[in-house]
Amino acid sequence: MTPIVEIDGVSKRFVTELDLAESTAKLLGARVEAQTVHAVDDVSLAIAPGEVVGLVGESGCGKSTLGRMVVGLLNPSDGAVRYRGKTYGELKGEAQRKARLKVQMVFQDPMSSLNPRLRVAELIGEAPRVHGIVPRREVKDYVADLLERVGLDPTTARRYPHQFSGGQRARIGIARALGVNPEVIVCDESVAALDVSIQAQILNLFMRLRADLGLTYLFISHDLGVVEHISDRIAVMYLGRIVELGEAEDVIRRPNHPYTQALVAEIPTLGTEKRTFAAIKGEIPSPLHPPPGCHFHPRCPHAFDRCRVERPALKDVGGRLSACHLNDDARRAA
Amino acid sequence: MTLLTVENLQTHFFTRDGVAKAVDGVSFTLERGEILGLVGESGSGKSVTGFSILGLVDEPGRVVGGRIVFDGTDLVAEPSAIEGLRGKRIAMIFQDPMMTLNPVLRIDTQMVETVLAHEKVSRKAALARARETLTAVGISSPDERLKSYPHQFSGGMRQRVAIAIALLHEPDLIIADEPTTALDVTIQAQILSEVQRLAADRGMSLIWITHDLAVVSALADRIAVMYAGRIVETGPTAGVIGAPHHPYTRGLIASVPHGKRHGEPLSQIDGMTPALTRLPEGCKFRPRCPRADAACTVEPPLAELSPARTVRCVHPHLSEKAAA
Amino acid sequence: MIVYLVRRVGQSLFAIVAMAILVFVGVYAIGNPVDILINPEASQAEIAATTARLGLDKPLWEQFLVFAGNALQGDLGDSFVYGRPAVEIILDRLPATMELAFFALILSVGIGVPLGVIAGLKPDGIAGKSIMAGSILGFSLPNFWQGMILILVFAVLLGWLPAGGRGETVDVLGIRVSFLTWDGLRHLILPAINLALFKMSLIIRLARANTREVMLLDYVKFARAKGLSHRRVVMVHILKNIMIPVVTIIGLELGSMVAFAVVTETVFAWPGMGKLLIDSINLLDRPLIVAYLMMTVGIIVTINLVVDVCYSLLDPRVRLSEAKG
Amino acid sequence: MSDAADPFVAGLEPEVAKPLSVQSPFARGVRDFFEDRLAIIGLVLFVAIAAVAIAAPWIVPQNPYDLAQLDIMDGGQPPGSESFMTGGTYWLGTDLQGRDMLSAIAYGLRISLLVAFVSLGCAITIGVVLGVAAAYFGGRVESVIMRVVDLQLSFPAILIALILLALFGRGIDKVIIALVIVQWAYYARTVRSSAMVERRKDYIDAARVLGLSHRRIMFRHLLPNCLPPLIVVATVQIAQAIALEATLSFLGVGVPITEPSLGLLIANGYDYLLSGRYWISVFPGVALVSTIIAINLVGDRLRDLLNPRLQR
Amino acid sequence: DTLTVGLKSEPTAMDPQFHNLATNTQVLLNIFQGLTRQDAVQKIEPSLATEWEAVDDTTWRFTLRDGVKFHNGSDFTARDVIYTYCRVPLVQNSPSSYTIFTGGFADVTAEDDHTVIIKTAAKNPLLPVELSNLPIVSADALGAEETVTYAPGGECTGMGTVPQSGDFNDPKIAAGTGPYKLEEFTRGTQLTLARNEDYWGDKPDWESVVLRPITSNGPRVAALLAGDVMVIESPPIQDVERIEGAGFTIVDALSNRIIYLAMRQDTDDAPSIEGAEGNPLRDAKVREAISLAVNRDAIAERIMGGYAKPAGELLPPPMFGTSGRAVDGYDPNKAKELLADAGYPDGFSITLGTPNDRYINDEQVAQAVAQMLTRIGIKTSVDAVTASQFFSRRNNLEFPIYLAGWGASSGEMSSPLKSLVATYDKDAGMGVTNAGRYSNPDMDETLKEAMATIDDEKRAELLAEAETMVLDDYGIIPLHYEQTVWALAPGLTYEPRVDQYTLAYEVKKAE
Ligand SMILES: Nc1ncnc2c1ncn2[C@@H]1O[C@H](COP(=O)(O)OP(=O)(O)OP(=O)(O)O)[C@@H](O)[C@H]1O
Ligand SMILES: Nc1ncnc2c1ncn2[C@@H]1O[C@H](COP(=O)(O)OP(=O)(O)OP(=O)(O)O)[C@@H](O)[C@H]1O
Ligand SMILES: [Mg+2]
Ligand SMILES: [Mg+2]
Repeated sequence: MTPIVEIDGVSKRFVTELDLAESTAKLLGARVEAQTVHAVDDVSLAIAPGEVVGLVGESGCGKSTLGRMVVGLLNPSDGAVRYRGKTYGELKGEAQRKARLKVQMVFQDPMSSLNPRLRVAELIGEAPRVHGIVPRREVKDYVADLLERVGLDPTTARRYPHQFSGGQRARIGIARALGVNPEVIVCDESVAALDVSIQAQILNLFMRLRADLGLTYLFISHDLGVVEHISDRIAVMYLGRIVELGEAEDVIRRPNHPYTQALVAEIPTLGTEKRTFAAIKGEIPSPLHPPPGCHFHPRCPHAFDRCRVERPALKDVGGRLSACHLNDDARRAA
Repeated sequence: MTLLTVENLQTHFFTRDGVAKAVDGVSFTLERGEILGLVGESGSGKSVTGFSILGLVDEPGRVVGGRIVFDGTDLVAEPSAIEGLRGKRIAMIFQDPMMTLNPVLRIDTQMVETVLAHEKVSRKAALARARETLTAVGISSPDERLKSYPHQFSGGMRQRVAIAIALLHEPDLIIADEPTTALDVTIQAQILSEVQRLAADRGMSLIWITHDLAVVSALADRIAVMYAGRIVETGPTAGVIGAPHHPYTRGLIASVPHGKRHGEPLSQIDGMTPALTRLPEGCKFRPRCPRADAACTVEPPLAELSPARTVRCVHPHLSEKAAA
Repeated sequence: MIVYLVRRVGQSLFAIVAMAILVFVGVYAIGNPVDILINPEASQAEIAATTARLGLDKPLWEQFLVFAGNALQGDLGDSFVYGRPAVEIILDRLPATMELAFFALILSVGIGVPLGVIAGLKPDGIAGKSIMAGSILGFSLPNFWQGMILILVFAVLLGWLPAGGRGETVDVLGIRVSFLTWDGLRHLILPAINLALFKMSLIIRLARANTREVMLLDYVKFARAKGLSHRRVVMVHILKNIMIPVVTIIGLELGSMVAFAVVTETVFAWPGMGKLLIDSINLLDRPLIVAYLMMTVGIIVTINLVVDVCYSLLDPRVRLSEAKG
Repeated sequence: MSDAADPFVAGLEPEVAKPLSVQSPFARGVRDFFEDRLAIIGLVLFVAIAAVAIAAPWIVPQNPYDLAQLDIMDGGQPPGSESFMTGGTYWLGTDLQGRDMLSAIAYGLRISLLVAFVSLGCAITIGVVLGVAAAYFGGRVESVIMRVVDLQLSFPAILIALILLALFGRGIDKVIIALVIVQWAYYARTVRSSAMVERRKDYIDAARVLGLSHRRIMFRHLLPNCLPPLIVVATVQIAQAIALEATLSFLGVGVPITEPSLGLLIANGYDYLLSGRYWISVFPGVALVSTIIAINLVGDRLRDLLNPRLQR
Repeated sequence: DTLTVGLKSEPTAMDPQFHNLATNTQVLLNIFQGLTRQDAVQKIEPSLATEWEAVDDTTWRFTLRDGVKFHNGSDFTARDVIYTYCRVPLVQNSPSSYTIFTGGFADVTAEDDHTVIIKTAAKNPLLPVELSNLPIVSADALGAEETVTYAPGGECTGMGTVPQSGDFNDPKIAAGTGPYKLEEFTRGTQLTLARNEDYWGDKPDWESVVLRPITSNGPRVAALLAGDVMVIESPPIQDVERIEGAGFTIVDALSNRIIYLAMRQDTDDAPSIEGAEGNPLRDAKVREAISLAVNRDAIAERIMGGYAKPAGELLPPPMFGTSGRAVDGYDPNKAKELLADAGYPDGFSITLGTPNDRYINDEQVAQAVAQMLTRIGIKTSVDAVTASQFFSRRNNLEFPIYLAGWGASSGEMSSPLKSLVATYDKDAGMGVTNAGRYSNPDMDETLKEAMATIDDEKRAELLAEAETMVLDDYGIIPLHYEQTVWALAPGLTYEPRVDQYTLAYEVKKAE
């Protein structure tokens, strides 16, 4: 099947360039440098229609940046994001707009992603109306319909976001994305801010919508437990790179990359026994100055010389991709 | 031996929208050396309970009733007694490591002042103690770190500094208010292992406030579950997690995705956490409770249903095993 | 720091050039300075001769180029009125203005910050409310009106303090200062209060708002949880944090104090450079106006620089991120 | 979990249907505003002052600028004295030209407020457009705009206004232009800094993902959320504008004597303060100060209300 | 004991030849003196010259006073006089040069050490008067050579290096012959003078004098009331009552300054006149109407608080060249009739220009005039601007009618006539300030004749005749003479002066 979204060797660098004053200062001998953040570094990922791909990784590893490139909020520095085989740039005018609307996003913070000064009806109904998806007269019913679909009382359409609880706001955000009939939804930490009990409601909602509407998800989270539950495939990111990618259950059951292994070990489990915590040592390095070679090597218990100099490629390891030199290593391969 | 007894604690906030009964009849006891996990949804009053014990409830809030007996002293009746205890025998760690350290003061200042607040020792001695404690929480090259400012630290390190500050006086009790929720998974594990080790080494009591059942289940000796300002269930960890009596506890445990079949619908607690100023009559969980009936319109007492297990419910799940 | 310096200086250069052009065009448009400077009995021929001598008969752009050329060599021209280098005349007056501004600044910070903190700690108390009410007054009364009332009450009705002028001065390192003599100090008090009141209100409000904000922050609560005394929490944890915005404001406001001294100096006949500016405007003494502007910009830049240094001393976060200017 | 019939159906919670009052943020703000007595006093005072200013030509006994209605024989009369010309009473006295101070103050208010509000309007418009654009587009647009703003702000307002007016000459229009020039930067900076914060919030990205136009996002989504600080700054600035105009007029570079603002009235009366004809200067001063205080009281309240960090 | 004086303006330099400005002159007269001087009513009297005579129409002989010493101890001789007059054109950057007095000197020679001969290029009856404005500086103190010889246009020899104005802040250079020596000049703050114990004339009462510029009216009065200063000049007239009430002494005198209205009369399209064909101001009837419409008594009483005198001439009688002409009475009815006669029964609209910071209550007076003109049908609006703009705009002929003032520094009628009403003539230097462009050839003739008449009596007659021609024509409308006021601490006296000067050495302790 052709992928609906194809992320092809995408990189994103944020560069803070020197302005006139800074360049002058540099000439005068000041120590100012243009700073480059490699937020996403050569990532490839193809998402099939109807698939749910989970993206996990620690804070700052570039998950959101990748998600934003997928919906077109950011342009990749290198590589391309294709929707049904075409980048947004290749499409023109109306076609481009249509294509972009097909890929929507649900944001992390349910409060800040809703304009506090608009009523729910306007929040959800504005885009469909502006884009002529529904005639002006029918917007009201359309909104009511959407609200019902996400499990909200249509009579709440005249309220403002602050009058809702966190879970309800998340639902409004989802209804808004659904309003423009998307095919792909990027969920950026959409349940992270919610209480456990509410989180379950929203996860259920996502799953139901997928079943009803045949949606495709790129599901971003730092919580491997959640990702595991909802995704077909899981991509693990570390410092801008995908380090492991494979079928969800497979990845959880037999993590290949040492980082994935550590993550899996920390999946919240409800035990009745006390347990001793043990963790990877060390701090997450800054993306401003990523370590050479394998980004994970300073914290990796198995690191050896090669890891410090050579970037491991993402290779097929028994039906899944992993980027670790250990896989080539005789000791492990055996 | 009982270190802390909280009895029917009531802390209310007098806001413009009405009285928010953030804590409304919380009771529990804590033994020396015990780790108590205090769990509940956001806004259920966990933090306020912690602040009440330390006497740090800010305007417009007030402790309006109940008793907090710490090592024989009633802190509600004698509010001035807390002054000598705070930071010395009872310490607290806050949720957001980015916010708990004063950004404009060096780490050494912030640690030394804590030592000097309760003990008359030389600055040098205080500094030595600070260095020692930093090492104890796993910070390498403490001398250099002491001269740094908080912004030069990562989140995990800051939280460790905060823990070190809490440990400076080897307190009897540490109240940890969600100290790991703002951290990444791998860092969280580091902190948890650190805390676990320290608590065990020094025989301190710990109140671990969190909304994450999984963490608590692995860490705490006993668990208290809060809902809307009340404790709805307490008991030893194994009991509460293994056989929850209260429908709310059950619901919480059930909604954790782990262990479910992939893609299977999660069981969920319907409805939303109620606003504190608009609580329903009787059992506060009633509107969301699948078992609710007319009997629930009367507030149930916190009853001891089985040894060391108390539950506030008219229709507790008694015989069943935890659903899973 | 260097980035900052470069940016500041660049900006100021631009400001100065813009202002210089404006003043040139403006003074040219208003009229011929000779019309006011020259004795009315002078004949047309004498007027023309004077005009030529001051270079005012040349086309505007030529005058400007001449000026710019000289300015690049550090010569801002001779005052039309005094016939001496404009810079020299301004430097004569500079100490008076700086003394006034600094004194006012000390007053406004020394009184404003404590009051603001008190009001911030107890926003609903009587003290807090009255401080705020007072600060609204200080904020609302226009500068000149305050000065007028101060003179009326303290100089005329009560006769406690002199009504204007600068008192006895002493030379310190070649700079005339008046605050070291009793008479000088007496003369300084009213104008300094006048100049300080507005800023004081500003600082009170700023300090109060920030105190309230900082009080709500976790680290203040954490400081209390550590068992620190209330005194230490306020004096160290809160004060140091609110000093950051206060210092920023001081930087901005000291500059505007130097400027606002124009009003105070007019009301109190304080012989500073603000008064000189007003007089120069009235006499169309273009070289003086331009030189005043350039020097004021220079002073403001310097002050801002000093403030930024203080700022980085206060706020360690700035030190690290200084690359961003 | 047999209790939940269909686990997919999220409950339509009964207590949510219970009406939380359907109030707009604005309506709520208005309600909160009136909880402060001082603010109410300020608002009432301001409305009264504005009403007097607007209605001045119809309610005051004399048109103080129609020279035919003046007589210097009525000049310098103390408050409460009778007019030679008309037999009416001068409640607040007259100035040397025989101008009824009460009427003059009403007209002066008119001019002071006119100057302040017109300049406010222009400055806000300019500032808002530039500020929002700077924050929204970033990059070169932003650095150019903000450099100009910095430049402007590094130069004290009074100095700029003083120089401008000294060069332009007197005139209401010129005062307004000068005030706009010195003020727009404040608004631009305020709007930009709050827009920068709002800009980073997800709802702006959400709007972009939904394919809304830049203009729509800037003015319908971004701008309304930047208003609170803007309003606060505007109240402060308008009070400042009134004071600044008064100061300029006092220094002799403001409005022309034929259309005196309160500041000019004060300045004109200043010479008579010591002589005992206090009313020529004091009453306009009181009017001016009341106006500014009223606006500041209102502004103060707004500041407290609109500061998100102090909201409970 | 020290006398402190609050001045309303500050001298711009200590160099008596730098800036020809009353502000400078009145201060520097304490230190420097001319060959002649003007008394309180501007009559010329001997100063450093004891006597003088016109040898012929263009030659004057001055006999210098014996035994006069400069503050630096050197003797005063003819060399100093020649040096002084030589230096005038050599002063750099002067904003208002003294060459207006020395420009006409063809030669200055010393007959002996104490006799000076001055030859003028043209007849100049006012030479002794003008010399009172030229204070003598010390040739020795300024570094002149042994002999100094005069040549016109600054070509003198023996000048040495001529010190410039800034150097005069040094008391050693600023050495004069006056009753006080310069002690210290702190710009903007104060000027301290010490008594010259070797002064040739009457010793002043004060050992030292402090002159403080307090340019704002309010603070100046406040400073007096608060006891900071003992004398102030020009207290605002509205405060006089209060000052007197507080026990201070007020002295006042009519000044040589006339406040007048000038009207544009040379063109039919004068600016800012509306509602009339052409320029009504060209019609003498209209001008007369304006004069009759103004209630000068009311202005003097109400606006000027009694410190002004309604004027019928350009100089207050009995000053030199006045005619004793009566003041125009207030007659609005006749004024209206005249307007109607002239063809303007419904009046017209006009803008009256005035400075607002130059003369006493100038803006108020202009408003009152506007009020009165409006009453007879000439709707008048007032355009008040600061002096800096006013004079330039006036000189650009922007006002159809304006209010201004003129102080005759020479104290005689030729001064206002020559400047204000003589036909504008660039080359002859006539009518410099005649921005109404009034022109009356007969008057011009008479004036010219007067100005070339050395005989005082004859000249006075001619001047009066010329003035009458203008006033009969209503070419200019005098409003009032300003009265100058001084306020003094109790126990002090000061003889008020027509020239408005505040001379510290003339402030006496009352007996
Ligand atoms: N606009 C930007 N300018 C500069 N750097 C940026 C920008 N946006 C993101 N970054 C940097 O890129 C890196 C990746 O950020 P991103 O938001 O994608 O991380 P994330 O995985 O979503 O983290 P989180 O879990 O905290 O949301 C971070 O180090 C961040 O600082
Ligand atoms: N200063 C305050 N003013 C008014 N209400 C307050 C204040 N502080 C807390 N509350 C109320 O008290 C309730 C309990 O708050 P608390 O902080 O204890 O919750 P929590 O259980 O710690 O939640 P979380 O997990 O989000 O930290 C909240 O619903 C809140 O509305
Ligand atoms: Mg993210
Ligand atoms: Mg909490």
